[in-house]
Amino acid sequence: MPIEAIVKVLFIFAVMVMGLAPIITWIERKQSAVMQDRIGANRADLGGITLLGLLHPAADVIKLMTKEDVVPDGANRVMHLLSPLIAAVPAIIAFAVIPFGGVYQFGDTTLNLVAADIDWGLLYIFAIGSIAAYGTVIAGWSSNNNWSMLGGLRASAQMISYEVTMGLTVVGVFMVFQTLRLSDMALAQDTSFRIFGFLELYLGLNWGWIDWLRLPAWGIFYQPLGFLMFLAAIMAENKRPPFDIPEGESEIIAGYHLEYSGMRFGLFFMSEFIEIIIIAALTATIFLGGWAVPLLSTDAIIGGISSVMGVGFATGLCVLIHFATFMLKVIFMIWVQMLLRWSLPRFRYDQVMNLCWKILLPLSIANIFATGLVLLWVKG
Amino acid sequence: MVDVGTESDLLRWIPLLPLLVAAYHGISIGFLRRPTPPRVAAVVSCAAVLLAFVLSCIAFRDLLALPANSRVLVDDVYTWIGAGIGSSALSAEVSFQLDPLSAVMILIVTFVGSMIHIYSIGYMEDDHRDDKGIQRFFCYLNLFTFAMLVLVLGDNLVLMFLGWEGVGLCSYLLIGFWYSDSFNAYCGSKAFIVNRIGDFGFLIGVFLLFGALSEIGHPAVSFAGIQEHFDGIVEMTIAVPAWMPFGPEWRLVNVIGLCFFLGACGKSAQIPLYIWLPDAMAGPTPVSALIHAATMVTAGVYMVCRLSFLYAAAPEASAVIAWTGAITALVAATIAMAQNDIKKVLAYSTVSQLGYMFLAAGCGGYAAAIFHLGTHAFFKALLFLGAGAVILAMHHEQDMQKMGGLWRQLRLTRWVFLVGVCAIAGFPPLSGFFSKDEILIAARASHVPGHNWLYGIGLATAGMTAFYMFRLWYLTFCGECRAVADVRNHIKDPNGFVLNPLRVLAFFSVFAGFAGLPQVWGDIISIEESNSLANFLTPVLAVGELHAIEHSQELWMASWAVAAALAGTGLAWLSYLRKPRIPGWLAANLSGPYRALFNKYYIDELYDVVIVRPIVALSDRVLYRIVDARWIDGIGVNGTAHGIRAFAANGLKYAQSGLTQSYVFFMIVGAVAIVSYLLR
Amino acid sequence: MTVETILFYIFGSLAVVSALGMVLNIRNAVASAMSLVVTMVSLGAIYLLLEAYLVAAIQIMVYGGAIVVLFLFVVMLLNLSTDEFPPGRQRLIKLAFVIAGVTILAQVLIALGRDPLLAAQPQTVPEGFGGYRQLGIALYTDYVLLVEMASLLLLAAIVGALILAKRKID
Amino acid sequence: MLPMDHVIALSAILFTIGVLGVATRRNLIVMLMSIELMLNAANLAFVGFNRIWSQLEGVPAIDGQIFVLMVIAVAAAEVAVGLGILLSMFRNRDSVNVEEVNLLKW
Repeated sequence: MPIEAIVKVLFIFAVMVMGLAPIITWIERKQSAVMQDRIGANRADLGGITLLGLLHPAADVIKLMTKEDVVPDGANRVMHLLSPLIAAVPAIIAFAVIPFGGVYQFGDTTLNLVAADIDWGLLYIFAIGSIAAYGTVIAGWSSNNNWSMLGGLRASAQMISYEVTMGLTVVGVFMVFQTLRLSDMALAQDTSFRIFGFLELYLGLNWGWIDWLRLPAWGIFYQPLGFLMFLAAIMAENKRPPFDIPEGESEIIAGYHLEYSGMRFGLFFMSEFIEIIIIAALTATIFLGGWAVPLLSTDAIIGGISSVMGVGFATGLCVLIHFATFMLKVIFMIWVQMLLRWSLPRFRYDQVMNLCWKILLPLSIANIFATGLVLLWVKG
Repeated sequence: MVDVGTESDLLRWIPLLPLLVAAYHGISIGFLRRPTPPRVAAVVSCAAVLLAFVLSCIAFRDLLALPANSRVLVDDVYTWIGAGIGSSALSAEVSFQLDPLSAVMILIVTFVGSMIHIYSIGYMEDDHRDDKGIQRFFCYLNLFTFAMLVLVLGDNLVLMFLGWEGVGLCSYLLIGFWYSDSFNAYCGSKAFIVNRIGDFGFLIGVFLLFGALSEIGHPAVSFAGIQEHFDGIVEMTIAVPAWMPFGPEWRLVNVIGLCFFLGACGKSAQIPLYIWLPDAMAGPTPVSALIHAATMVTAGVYMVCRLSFLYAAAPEASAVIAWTGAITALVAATIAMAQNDIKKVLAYSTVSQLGYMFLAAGCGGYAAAIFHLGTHAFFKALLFLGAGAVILAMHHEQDMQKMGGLWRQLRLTRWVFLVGVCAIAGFPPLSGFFSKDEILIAARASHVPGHNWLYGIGLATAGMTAFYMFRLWYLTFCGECRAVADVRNHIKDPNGFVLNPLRVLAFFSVFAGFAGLPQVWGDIISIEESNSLANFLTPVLAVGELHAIEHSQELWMASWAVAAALAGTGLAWLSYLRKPRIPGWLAANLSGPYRALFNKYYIDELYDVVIVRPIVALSDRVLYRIVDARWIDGIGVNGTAHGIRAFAANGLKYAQSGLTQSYVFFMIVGAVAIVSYLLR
Repeated sequence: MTVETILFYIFGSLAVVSALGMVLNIRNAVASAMSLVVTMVSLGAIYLLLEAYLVAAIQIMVYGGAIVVLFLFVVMLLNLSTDEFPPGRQRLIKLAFVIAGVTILAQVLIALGRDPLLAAQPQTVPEGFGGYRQLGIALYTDYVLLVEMASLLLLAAIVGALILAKRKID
Repeated sequence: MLPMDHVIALSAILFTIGVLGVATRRNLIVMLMSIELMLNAANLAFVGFNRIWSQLEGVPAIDGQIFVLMVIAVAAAEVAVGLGILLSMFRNRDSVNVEEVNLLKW
């Protein structure tokens, strides 16, 4: 059904790329302002209306659009023009596998809120992300500028390293949920488990309150260590502070996009923010239960509402609720990233590499083994 | 498969225990290089063999519990060699089989073995030739026990051959135990090589038997399987060149039997391969007692009895065996009369007694052979150990000319030694009397051509046996002590480790005979089924058809034997105690025969000239200097190397241009060639 | 002429063109690397069309994401923008190479034309043909030895690369 | 449904291009890349044949893809070592021209 697919794609573009990304720029400014005890962006106004500075993204876009697009001498023109696209496109198409909601039945028509509900969704995202590396590398090389070159080198090293780790950190989640399909992961987290269930399982105690102390069956509760490591790795993959050594203003001016201006710089800029959203959506889906409402499963919601109104209406409402939940979680994760970005200073290059190879990699492998042991123990 | 018998997992432990201990010794002195304290090592070994003896007793009890006609215990451990398919499939199991025959054997082996182990503790005590000597010694002893037990327990020819080779190896190791003395090493290798000749015959026999059986579609190496399908190959013949005697066709069973008997000759020191046994006395005395008197040398007899069904079907081969045995007995006895080394005398007497056993086996008296085997094991072990005690007392002096008059000092040894001498000489009612009697009767009663001659030879040998044994005893214990003074002053009985086994063995040398009390005597003292050993062995041993011999005749023959023994004894008494000048006078006047005897008929020299020297010359001059050095090394190895070097140095090197892409080019060319060949 | 077929021809020609670009571009190593990336990615797409999903993902992740980036890294590290080697003296050899290569190609193509097996194609593939579950199970049951060997090989490669690339072993 | 013979043909073409690259280029890096290209051509053939014979006598077969994974692993190792060699060579000779590495000869 191409129509449905087109609708989904348009939706993604409208909401995620065109809608959310600019807002994030505003969020970032505001948050930095709050954290630095400033007022923050509020000057752009349209006839006195500032909307708390919400007009700034628009102003930015206009500025970037109208700037001159400079290609330095001796640069490899084709590459130079190509690389921002290489950087931005993967970030955007990664949304294809993110489930914004579950699968719903309206009469005989089913609604699946995933653009491409493929069985190997997470692999797809990793593959796409690995392609994204070229954007920065090529940008750094093609600008014919030593600082850019250094930035590109750093970017390539950092991204290769952290891809490995990022892949390994989520293996634990695969093992828990037994799938790579993101929608299945979200569905699997649409339940809850009893915190003290083990008392009954292994000690045979069945006290009443055991059934009432519950946690949502989220990845973060199964894989807390995995969550932290994955967050670290994927943020490093995004090259934002505190992992922004490829840009490293204080060392190599602006790194790989030193020689870019206008909308091409804007593309790098946007790609970073889109990647923030992707990261948020991904972590929300894998670790925070995706669209699932905590402790309130889909059947409960639909059942509860349909007891008052019709099933169709209930399902529609459920879709909205789920989507809202998902967006809430995404926003929350975005906020967390902002928090980190404005709290932590930039790591040194060797520190980043050590973090990757000497801490995250061994820890993630240990995590895999521990998970395997626990699974064997629990599932027999 | 014929009825496999009753399963019993006990059997495997009987050989395994000594093996484990041997392995422990080997590891601790070979790999860890940390020898165990001698006393500990000795005790461990003795414990292993004693335990094996206990297990054997238990297994024996289990065997007796079974009905008489199906007394077989088997323990199938695993398939050792599996090869081939269909009508020529060889499947050699490592599986042990305890039937009456092997039961008797393992009882003897483990019992005498443990006695001798204990004895060795005392005997090897003062052996300080190297630090880990004692442990090495016991390692070999246990290994030997293991091999011997495998030999007798193995239920197929291949496993038997394993034990056969194993005992050969251990005998080699133990003869050359004091290898620092090159003569001992020489004796060891001599024993080994002579045994190899016999083993060759054994192997050929196995091959022939297996080939014949697979020809009739029943390939088998296990005794049960062979016996089951044996009738199929009895009538087979093989063609031989017409000029050969009894040509142009020989019965296969005869050939097989002779091949096996060649093996037996090697192992059991029969003419023509007996020459290694006297030299084997170079080993420590307990070794001579265990290996070269009691157990290993009887392996041939055991094998002939084990294959008795085959020999019963091969009268010609049996005749050869009987005559060889008889002649060996006579020759060895005559040589023994003129030897001065106490162990040499015993060695030749062993050869002669083995000849007796083969005489019995050849005449179809397999039970008698086994009977004599058992009794001989006891009294010959006793004699050797006694000799060992004497040697200890004489500070490793073996020449009887330098002994004498030990009667006063060796207060226990003298008695046990006397018992042994009487037993071997065959005085009633000691064990040797009955067994030797059985053999003589079997010889008399058999259908072997010239069986009366065989009987006569046996009788004469009995007399000579008595003579040289008493000669030995007189020379050792009576008369004046001819030792040097300082030796003479510290002659005394050795310690308990040495003496107690002597006591036990003496006891058995006296009474073992009653295990196989011939029915004649049984009737006299009115015992039904008195010959329990023979009855026990009947199910496994074939019976050659014999003349009927009524009891009065048997009694007469027995008395003749006693008379011969008495005559020999008297002669010995006369010439070595009463008139000590006689031997010297004889040696002086009949110097020719005497020197012939003294020098063992110059057999060794003969072999040296006829066989050894030519072979050595051939190997040295032709095989080594020409074939090996010139052709194989010169042309084959170095020639190839030089040729390739020249070729590479002058032509091939230019292929290595150092340009990567030229290599790539040649690769591509090769790929193109291959692909175009494949896609042609 | 289904959509898949059209896509296949598009990606196939893309792969061929970019491969040729990689080989023939003698001025610019980075450009060669980039065209290699294009080849890899289009091959990954072709794997997708062949329904070998895991292989496709791995292809893009490892080749696209790691190997070629490594090439780029080295090229940039050595800063070999162009390679001005002295003009080769072996025009003839190169000609021979081309001939040989084309011969192989021709042979293979002829063989393909002859091969009846290729004509008979299964219209459908078995359940989970390229899925990660089946491959993973196969890898860790039937081919576990292979996996172990590969891991040993990679370990050796890591150590070797380290030894080779370090200036001095300290 | 793809034309399988064309898939195999594609892999053959890519392989040939890779061979020519190894044979004609003197830049060691590009030679390594060409080797990668050849490996990829082989992989494509693997997958293609596996696709063709995926239902050989009924049993679903995925061995070809297994081999592809192995080939990729080997390729990764090969690149790591190859580039390490290349680095040290560049350090010693200040060039990546294979024709300058010709000491190992008669």
